Formats: sequence, structure tokens, C-alpha cells
Amino acid sequence: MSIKRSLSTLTLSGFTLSALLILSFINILLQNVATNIERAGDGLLKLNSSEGVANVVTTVVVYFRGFDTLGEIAVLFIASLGVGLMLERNTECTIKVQSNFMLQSASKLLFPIIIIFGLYVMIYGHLSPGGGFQGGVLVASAVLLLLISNKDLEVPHAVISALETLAGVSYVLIGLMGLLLSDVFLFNFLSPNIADFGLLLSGGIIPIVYIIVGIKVGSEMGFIVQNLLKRSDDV
Amino acid sequence: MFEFFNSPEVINIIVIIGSMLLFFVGLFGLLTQKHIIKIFMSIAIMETAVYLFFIGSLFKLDAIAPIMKVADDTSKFNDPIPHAMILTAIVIAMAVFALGVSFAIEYYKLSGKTNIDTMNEMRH
Amino acid sequence: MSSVLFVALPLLFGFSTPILGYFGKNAVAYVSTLMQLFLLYLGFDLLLNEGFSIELISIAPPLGISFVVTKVSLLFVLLFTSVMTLFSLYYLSYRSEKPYRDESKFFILINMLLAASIGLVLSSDIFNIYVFFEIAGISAYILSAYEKSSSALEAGIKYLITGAVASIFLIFAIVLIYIYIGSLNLGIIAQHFELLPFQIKLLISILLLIGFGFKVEIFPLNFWVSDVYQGSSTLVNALFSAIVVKAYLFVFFHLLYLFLPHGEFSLFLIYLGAFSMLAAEVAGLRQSHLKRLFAYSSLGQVALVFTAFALQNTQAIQAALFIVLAHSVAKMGIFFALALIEKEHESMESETLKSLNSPFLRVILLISMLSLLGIPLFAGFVGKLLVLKSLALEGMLPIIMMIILASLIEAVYYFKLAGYMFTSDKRRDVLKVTWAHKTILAFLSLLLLIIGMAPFLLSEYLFEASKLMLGGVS
Amino acid sequence: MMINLSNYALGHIVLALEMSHLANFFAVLILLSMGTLLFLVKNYALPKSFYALSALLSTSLFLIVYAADYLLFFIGWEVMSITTYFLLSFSVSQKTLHKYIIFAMSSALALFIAILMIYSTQQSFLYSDARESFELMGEFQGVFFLVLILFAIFVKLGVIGFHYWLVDAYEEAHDIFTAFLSAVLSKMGVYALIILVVKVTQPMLALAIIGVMTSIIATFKAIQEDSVKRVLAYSSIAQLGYIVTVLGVADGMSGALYHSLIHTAVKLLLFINIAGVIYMTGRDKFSQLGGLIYKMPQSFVLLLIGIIVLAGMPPLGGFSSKFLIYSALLDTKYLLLLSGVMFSSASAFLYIYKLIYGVYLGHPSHKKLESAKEVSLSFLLPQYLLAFILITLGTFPALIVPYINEILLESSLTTLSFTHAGELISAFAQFNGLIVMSAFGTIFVLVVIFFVSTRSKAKEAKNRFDIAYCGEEPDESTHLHYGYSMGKELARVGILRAIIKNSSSHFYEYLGKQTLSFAELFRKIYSGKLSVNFNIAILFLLLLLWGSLR
Amino acid sequence: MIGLIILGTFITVIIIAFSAVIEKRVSHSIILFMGVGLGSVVLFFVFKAPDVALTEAVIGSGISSLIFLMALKHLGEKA
Repeated sequence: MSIKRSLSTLTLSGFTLSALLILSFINILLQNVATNIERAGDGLLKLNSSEGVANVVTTVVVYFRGFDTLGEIAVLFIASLGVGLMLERNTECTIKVQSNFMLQSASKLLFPIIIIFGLYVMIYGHLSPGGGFQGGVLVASAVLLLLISNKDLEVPHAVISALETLAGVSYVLIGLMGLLLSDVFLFNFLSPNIADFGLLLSGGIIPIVYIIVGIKVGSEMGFIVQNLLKRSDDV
Repeated sequence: MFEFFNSPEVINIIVIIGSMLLFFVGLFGLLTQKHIIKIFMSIAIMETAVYLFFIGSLFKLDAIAPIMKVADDTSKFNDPIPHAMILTAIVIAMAVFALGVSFAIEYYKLSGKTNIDTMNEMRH
Repeated sequence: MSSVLFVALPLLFGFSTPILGYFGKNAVAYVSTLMQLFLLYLGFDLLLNEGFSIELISIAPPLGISFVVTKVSLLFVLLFTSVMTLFSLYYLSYRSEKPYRDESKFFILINMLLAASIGLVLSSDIFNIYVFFEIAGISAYILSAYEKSSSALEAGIKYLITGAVASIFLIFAIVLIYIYIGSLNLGIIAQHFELLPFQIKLLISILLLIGFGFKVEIFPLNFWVSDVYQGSSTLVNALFSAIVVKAYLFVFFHLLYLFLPHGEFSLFLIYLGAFSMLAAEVAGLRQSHLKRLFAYSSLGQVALVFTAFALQNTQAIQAALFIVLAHSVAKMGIFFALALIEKEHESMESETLKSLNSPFLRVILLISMLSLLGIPLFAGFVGKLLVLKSLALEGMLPIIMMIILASLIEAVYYFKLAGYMFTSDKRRDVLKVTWAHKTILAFLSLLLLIIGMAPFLLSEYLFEASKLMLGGVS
Repeated sequence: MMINLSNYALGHIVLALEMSHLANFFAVLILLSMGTLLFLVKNYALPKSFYALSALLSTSLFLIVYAADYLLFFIGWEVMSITTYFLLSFSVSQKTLHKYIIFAMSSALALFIAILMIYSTQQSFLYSDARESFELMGEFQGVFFLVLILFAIFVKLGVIGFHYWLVDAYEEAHDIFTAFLSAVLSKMGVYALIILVVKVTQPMLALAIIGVMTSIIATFKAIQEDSVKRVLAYSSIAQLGYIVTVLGVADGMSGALYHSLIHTAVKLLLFINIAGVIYMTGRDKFSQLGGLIYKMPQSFVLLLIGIIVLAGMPPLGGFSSKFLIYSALLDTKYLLLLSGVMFSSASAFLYIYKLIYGVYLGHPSHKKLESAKEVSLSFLLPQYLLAFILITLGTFPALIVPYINEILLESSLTTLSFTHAGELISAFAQFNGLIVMSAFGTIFVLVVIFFVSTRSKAKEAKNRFDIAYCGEEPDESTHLHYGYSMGKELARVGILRAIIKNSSSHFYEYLGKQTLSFAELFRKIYSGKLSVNFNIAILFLLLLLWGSLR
Repeated sequence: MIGLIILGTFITVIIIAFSAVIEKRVSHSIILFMGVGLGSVVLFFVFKAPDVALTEAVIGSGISSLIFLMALKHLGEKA
């Protein structure tokens, strides 16, 4: 009786349904374990050795499946647009977080470190783990840290907007350039030289695009977070 | 006795059961929780479970992360496509949550509700 | 000309909107419309010149992503582009009186919606489809919450949560596909799908059904739809029912025909569609809110298309394509007219129609409703006839009866509205409709009549398209 | 003559138009009604859309008549139903309109299902394949097919049980359109019955029984009514009941066709006449009319002709068709049916008398009626024309027999024998219209002379209250006119009371209420909570998974 | 060894996730959710997907939790 009272019907049905579903999933998956087959990834690995960069994931993300990334950028762009649309207020509400001394000094100390780490992750994305997404977000979070700690500071909207416009337009233009030069959208028209494999300047458009992606992601992320921060204060 | 856990088959089973249980936790949250942030969180947990299942099912014990040292070295790497896909999916999911949260904030401003089950003003 | 432009140009437009903003308030609106006109031209150009092409992106398929342009995908592309162009032209005249807030954002969103819907139709890579699925979804969520009223936000939240859950199931299916088949290219997947273990095949199919089911508004998964339609602004609803759901429908059945060419689940899907139609129409019977009413009618029509597609033979697909066209045109006419009425009367209760004083709008609404109902002489009839004919050929009498019963219920509430419009005499002042709106609305109604009276103008092309769709070119 | 339209159709559907004699016959009926009703149009200020819709309506009627396949027939049928809706919407209340459209759409859609059933057996919509398709159907399917078709047709004919919409619609429709509804649209039901049922199946006794029941019940329902148009509506139902009866037996086609013609003419005559009365007085209730004989003598005579035909009395055309109906029933030895028809025919006098007494005889029930004048020529001319037709058909009953024979030949049925235009011959009897006419004519003239000669001596009332009324002084509020409560006492007879008091409307209202509460259930599901919706979705997933794994 | 690590991390992640879901206070459950993210980062790392691990750390658990926290500050705990 006591169980019945504390657990609502919804909880019980939710638990039962999800448990049954998962048990059936597990049952099916365990009965049919995947075998080792030739997957598209293997083909891409071979392809990468002829025209890619050291970090294969970067090649895949930026070049082989670059169109997905363009779409992903578009998702982020639309989301930040939506967040802006929802939370934008013309009233001037500055950030009123009462930051203490600890936070202030720590942010001063951490800011350059995170920025440099972010930029490294962004620029070396084609050689080591990381890339535009992570780097962009890291840079954005560094700026965010500064924003939280220093209440007088605010990144002007125009700067973010200019950065994001520049990055977005140049990404599509690079894609269109490929279309123009060799009839293939997002084609790596800078003809990568395999001899440069593993160097900073290698892989044709790949590092360039990833940096553009980083700028775009960073600015969108900064925009979203700034809007959320601004909004969450004028309660 | 720990050798038993190192065979690929066992790891595969662990991954399947583990990620599906995580999926179950998320699904359970989705079906039972009311607060909108917890709904988003449950969805995020479900997505994480799917990502773990994907990466976990396709990783090979003897392979290494797909970062090549030299140009013609193609063997012994993990499949890079799942990594790229999951990368994309994570960012997309985050964007959707940011948007959803901003909807929720604005809706709360207007109606003072965070419980998704009470969000039914339009019962015509 | 490249079909990638269908996606690239709207994206370019979206990204470059801040620059365009410097050139004045109207620049964004006009550039957007011009771009859509250009895309329309591009579509016709592709139709006349090639009719079939594979457009590479980055690297060659099956490893890379590619766009496949066939007669059937071009049909949908042309439909979306022309719907969007008409929408923009309509809005250009509408905005002088009641523009949306932050107009440039609105233009970005509708163009993103267009790009994503076209991408869904053209793409031949399943993960790429997922990405476009998300773009279309996310633009639709924002469009639905655009007015920032409490009901609009509620609609947006419900849409977003449902969409997020749907995308989990979709990505789960994609993950399974990649694990067990090892490719993301639709053609390769189609080749290997049959060889999969039965249980896995089943699991993937069901996950895909659930993932897309939320979006194609099929029975137990469509409870969010009525709220979304009611909460969203009236003009945007035209896009939802004319573009978004059509794109998802196409993709779902494109995948179905590719993966399960022998129609393993055909019978189940047919029953599901017919039952969805019946349920939606029954739920619509008690509605008094116009937008919600037409949401249920959309559900019914989409379910009819679903049934037709699920039959998995060329004639039924041809019928489905007819209904898709007729429904898009009719719903556009209805929601465009309702937007004008809402602006004037500031109410969307069905009693509003009693005091509507505009013979023109009444006739437009009437023609659109009759077409939706499948009355002879209007475009809807052709589709409905062909669907029922193919069902009759299969000998599925129960399905026919369910569909006809649903049509009867639909007729009951449509004619209730018609009764409100044509019998009452307590009218307000004359509602003035600008000539631009009149032209567009009249064009839509005329289109319904032309397709209805002369279906043979289109039937050849649609038959070719349905053969291609069933044949599963990817 | 057959026109193949398959070049313009799609999906391998063969469409065709055909000009058969049967189709021509019904086309003549349509043209007759349109021609006569056109005379009236200029008396009313009708909106332009009325004309446009009427044009569309007549197009659809011709499509129905000349179609040689079910699909075109259905298109015509549905367009007819919808156009009728909009023509009704000019004057009819919202409730009646809604009632009409629900029935009309059910009828059209039932027809659609039936057509698709025919199509599914032979992949052809053509009439010429229909009989074979019907025979190919299974037992159950065949019965189901017939039920659907008959439902569709009965709704259009207003057979008792399906007449819920009809009487109200007839009453409230525009006067011109009521005439058209009764004269033509109901004939489309007859045509459909011939094309879709009689030509496809064997004669059905059930059909005949339903027809007889219809005519009896409708007759008694008519007696109780106070509105002129409602009485005529019930009379229409009763008359169509005869046609349904005779189509249900073998060799009944000739009677049905003949009666269709007579009924079209007589209903046009009566409705035009009543339209004239309503136009002049603005009243359409028996209790508000009366005593118009001196004001509108020509109309009175024309109505008299009309009701004689309606009653099926010799010497006018009504008897000729009744004669064929009776002999068809005699021929098949369904004597109970025959007596039913005769009973209903005789009972019809009760309301027929009401028509002439309530409107033209007795006391004028209101002062306003005293200022009424004879209607204009535009009302009289079509009535004279129709009266002429009816009298001619009474005098020369076999005048159209050669033509009917051609129709019968076309459907490979036994023809009527034909000697000369004045003599109608059936298997059992024959009657010479000329002789009957001259006998009745002589008697009529004698009666009129007698009446006129006695009447001149009778005292004429100067005031309408100049009467003895139980010693009281009657005033405006007193119902002097007998038409007010005429036929009320009939309700004391048990079986008649059952007919009059019970109505199918209770059933339909109950059905409507139940449907709406069912809809309420679904509406609630659709505006439920999000978490409940997800629960349902997951349940669906589970059921799917387990269902297909099994 | 690697198998044990995977097993242990999975168990931890599931327990944390479950407590995040059933935790009444939303702020606490967001912190726990961050823990789920970090646990999955470890798993991704073990699965030899450093890119994904980095992304999950920065975006999946970092920014997402941050967004939730900022939203929560506004929405309040009460459901």
C-alpha cells in the first residue's frame, strides 16, 4: 500500500514500459552481435592516406563528410538565432553576478591559459585530437569566464555578429569555390601535398575550414551563453 | 581471473548491457519526470547512451585512435566515421537543448510553469 | 547547374543576413524572395535539361555524401520551392500591415526550412538525412514559437521535446545500420539490408518508424500536432503542412522502399495509416478552434498519403503524389485565408466565420475544403479516387471503408464551417483583401480546379516519378 | 451512341458516355422541369450565384443520366449533392442544411464504396461489365454491395427511415428549388435504382415491400402536417414509394417509367401552384390560408387537375401510370403488396383533400387573404402546359408506349402491346382513355352546371365572421378554418398513432449524440499530457516489437 | 584490465545517471548529470576516441550542464 501511495501510476508504467523495452533491446542486440565487416571507415582511412591530414577524424568531419558539418553549423546558427530571438531584450541588463576576489583573480590567471589551449586545440585540430568545435567552445568559455568575473565587461554584439557572419559566409563560399573550380561542392581545391603529411600547413582546405568552424562555433556559443547569462539575471 | 574481462566478446556484452541500461535510465526519466530541465537531461542521457553504444561496439581492442603518423599507414586504426558522427550529433544535441531551455525560460516568464504536464493551456 | 545550390544558397543567405541588413530594411526580404525565385528557376532548369543526376559533395559516393536528383525528388523540390516562393510573395504583401518581429530572422528561418526540406529529399546519405532532419526540426520549433505568446511557446516546447525524442530513435537506427552494415550510403544499405539477421532488421525498421513516425504524424505518435498548429502563427502553419511533413513523408517512404522492397510491413502500415486517418478525423469532430481543426484535417490527409505510400505499388504512389500536391495547395489556400481573417477578427473560433464578410475569402476557403474532402472537380478527388482504386484492386475493403468513414466525418465538420460561412447574415464590415493576396489565393484555387479537371496533365509525370520512387534509385 | 473518354482519364480507367433511350427519357424529364421552372424565375430576385449553381446542377444531372460507367455517374451524383447543398443554403436554416449534407455525403460515399467493390472484381467501371462483376462477388459481398447502393438511393429518394433530411429541406428550400428537388432530383434516385440495382440483380421482393411501407407511412405522416410544402414532400415520398415497389417486381419498369413522368409533371404543377399562392399571400400553412377560390380561380382549377392526377383517379394521367403499376403487381401475384398500394392510394385522398380544401376552400383565415389576386401569367403558363400534358396522357394513355417499348427493348424486357394511342393494354386488362375521358368529362360538365345553377341562389356571406359559431362571436384569434386541425382525429387509431408519433429523428439524434461523445474521447487523447503521450508511444513501440518478433 | 575499467565506469555512470534522474532537487541532478558526462568522457577515452572524449567533455557535459544551470537559476526548482 505504501509503495502504491508513493509511486504514481505514471512512474510505475514508465518504469515497466522502459524496462521491458530495454530488455527486449538487450535481448535482440545480444543475440545478434555485430561481426567484423568491411565498413566505410576503412575505405576512408585508405582515402585519407592519400589526401588527408594526420587526424583522420578531422578529415572525415571537415572534408569527407564536410556537408554534415556545414549542416551542423547551420543547426548551431539557427539555435543561437532562436535563443537570441527568445531572450533578447532591449533593456540594458548588465551582468550582476557578485563575483568575489577568488573568482576574479583566478579568471585573470586562467583566461590566457584557456585561450591558448583553445587556440591550440583549434589550430592543431588536423594533427592532434580536437579541432574547431572543441577549440571554439574553449575560447568561448574563456571569454565567458572573464564575463562572469568582470561585471563591466561585455563582448559587443556587433563583434560576435561580424565574426559569425564572416565565418559562415566564408565556409559556404569555400564550398561554392570547389563547385566552381571542379564541379564538386566542398572540394579540396587546394590540392593537398602528401609530402606535407603531419605538418601544420597540410591538407589543403581542411585546417582552414576547421578554423572557420571554430570561429563560427565559438561565436555562436558565446552568443548563446551571453544571452542566457544576461537573461538569467533580470529576475 | 580478470583476463576474462579483456576478451572482445565480453567487452562487447558489457558495452551493450551498460549502454542500454543507461538508455533505460534516460527513458525512465523521460517518462516519469516533470520538470522541463530534467526532461532535457533525460534526453541527453539517452543520447549519451546511444553514443557510448556506437563507439563501444565498434572499437577494437588492438587498434589505436585514428591519428596517423605517416601518410601510408592505414592499419590498426579505429573507425573514424563513428567519431565524426558522434561529434556532429553532440553539437546538434547541445544546440537543441540551448534552444529548448530558452523556450522554457520565456514560457516561465509568461506563465510561471516548468512542469511539462501542466503545459496544456490549449485544450480545445 | 548544380543541385547543391538548393542547400548552399539558402545557407549562404542565412549566414550573410547581417551584411544584407546594412542595405536597408527591405533588402533581406527582397533578396530572400529573389533567391527563392532563382531556386525555382533552377528546379525547372534541372527538370527540363537532365531529369536525373548525381551530385557529388567532397568525394565520390559511397564513401562521400551525394545528392541524387530524380524525377520524383525533383517533384518534391519543385513543390517546396514553389510553395516557399508563393509564401514569400504572400508575406511581402502581408508584412506591410502586420510584420513579424525581427523580420530578417524570420526570413532566415523559412529559408533554412526550405534548404533542410530539400536536403532531406535529395540526400542519399542516411547521416546527412539526420542532419537535415535536425535543421528542419529546429527551424520549425523556432517558427512555431516565433510569436512568443504563451501558447506559441507551449507549442514550441512540445514540438522541440517530441522532435528531440524522435531524433534519438532515428540516430539509434542509424547507429545500428552503421554497426551491422558498415555504410551510410542509402544504396549500399539497401543492398545489404535484406541479408541482415531478422531481429536486427526488425529493430532498425521499428526504430526508423518511431523516429520518423513522430514527424510524419502517424497515429499514436501525433498527439503534439494539434497543439503545435494551434499555437503557431497561422501563416507558418501553411509551411508546416505544405512542406515540412511532406519532406518527412517522402524520406520515410524512400527509405522504406529502399530497405524493404518486398513490402514486409506493408499491410501493417496500411492499417496504421487508415486508423490514423479515422482517429484524426474523429478527434476533429468536436473542434471549435479553426487552426486546431485544420491540424486534425492535416493529420487525416497525411495519414491518407501514408496509406497510399504504404501500399507500395506504382499506382498507389502516383495517387499519393496527387494527394501531396493537392493537399499542399489546399492547405496553403486555407491558412493564407485564415491569416487574413485572424488579422481582421482577432479570433480563430469557428464562429468567427459567421461574421466573415468577404465573398472572395469564403469561396477560397470553400474550394480548398472541397478539395481536401475529395469532391469531384477538385484536385483532392483525383488523389482519393486513385488511392481507393488501388485499394480496391488489392481487395482491401475494410481499409476503403475506414477511409470513406473518415471522409464522411471530415465532411461533417467542413460543411459545418461552410454552413457558418454561407447561411448566417450577421456580417461585419467588408474585409478588404489586397490585389496581391487575391492573385495568390485565386491562383491556388485555380490550380486545384485545373488539377481536378485535367489530371491527365500531370498523371504521366507522376507515374514516371512513382516508378522511380518504387524502383529505389539512390 | 457511346463516347469513349479513356484518353482523358488516368490510371487505366475507361470512362464513357452513352446516349441510351432510358437516359434520354430522364433527360426529357430534366428538360421539362427546367423549361417550366424558367418561367417563374423572373418573379424572384435571385442572386447570380443561384443561376451559376443551377447551371452546374443541371450539368451534373446530365452527367448522371448520360454516364456509361459508374465513375462518371458517381462524379455527377456527388456534384449534384454538393450543388444542391449550396442551392439550399440560400434559404434553409443551418440545422436543416447540416442534416441534408450529412445524409447526402453518406449517400455519395456509400455509393463510392459500392462502386469500388464493383471495380475490385473486374477492374472496370463500365455498366456493361457490372452484371458480370456482381455475379462474381461472393455471397456476403453481394449483399453488402446491394445494401450500400440501396442506402445511397434511399437517402436520395427519401424512403421512410431515410427521409429525416428530406421533409425539412423541402419545406425550407426556395419555392422554385423545392419544385426542382421533388420533380428532378428524386427522379435521379429512380434512375439510379434502375441502372444500379434493377439492371444488375434479379427483382427483389424486399425492395417492393420497402416501397409499399414507404408509401403507406408517408401518406399518414402527410395527413398530420400543417405546412403545404411538407404535405407535398410526404406526398413525393409516397409517390416514389410506388415506383420503388414496382421496380421491386418483375416487369415493373414500364410502370415505374410512366409514373416517373406523371409524378414529375404533377409535382411541378402542384409546387408551381403553391409557389404562386405563397408568392401572393406570403403564407405556407393550411391554418393560415383558405378561401382563395374566388380570388384565384384559375389556380384553383389547375390545382384540382393536379390533385386528381396525384390521387391516380381516372380520367387524367395519374390513372394511366397507376394502371400499369397495379397490373405489374397483379402479374407477379403479390396481392398483399397490391392491396398495400391500393390502401395507400386511397388514404392519399385524406391529404389530397386537405390540399384543395385548406388552400382554396373554406373561410379565409386572415383578413389579408381577402386582398389576394390571381397570380401572373408566368405562374399560370407553365401550369397550363403541365395540365395539358396530364390531360393528354389521360386521354391518350398509350401515347408514350412506343417510346417506353424502345427503352424496354434496350434492357431486353418484355414490351407492352400497343394498338392505338388511346388504349393502354396490360397483361390483364386494358382501358381506353378516350372513352373514360368522355364519360368523366360529361359527368363533370353536368356537375358543374348543377353547382353553378344552385349556387346562384345560395346566400353569400359578406363578412368572414358572418357565421353562426355556437352562439359566440368569433374574432381574429378563433381558428375558423377547418384546415387547422384536419386529420387530427386519425391519430386515435392505434396503428396510425404509432406511425404518426414515432419518428426516425429520435434514432438519428441519438446516433449523433453518441458519435459526438465518442469524438470527445479522441479529442481528450489528443490534448493530453506530454508524458502520457510518450508512454503511449513507448507502448506502441513495445507492441510493435513483440508483435513482429512472435 | 581494460574490461574491468569499462565495467566499473559503466556501473558508476549508470548509478550517477539514475540518481540524477530520481533526485528531487534539480540543481543537484544537474551536477550529477555533469558526472554522467565526465564518466562517459572516460569511456570514450578508453574506447580510443579522443576527439569524441574532448567534445563530450567540453560540449556534452560542460556547456550543456552550464546551460541547464543558467536556465535553472531562472526557472526554479519547483516542478
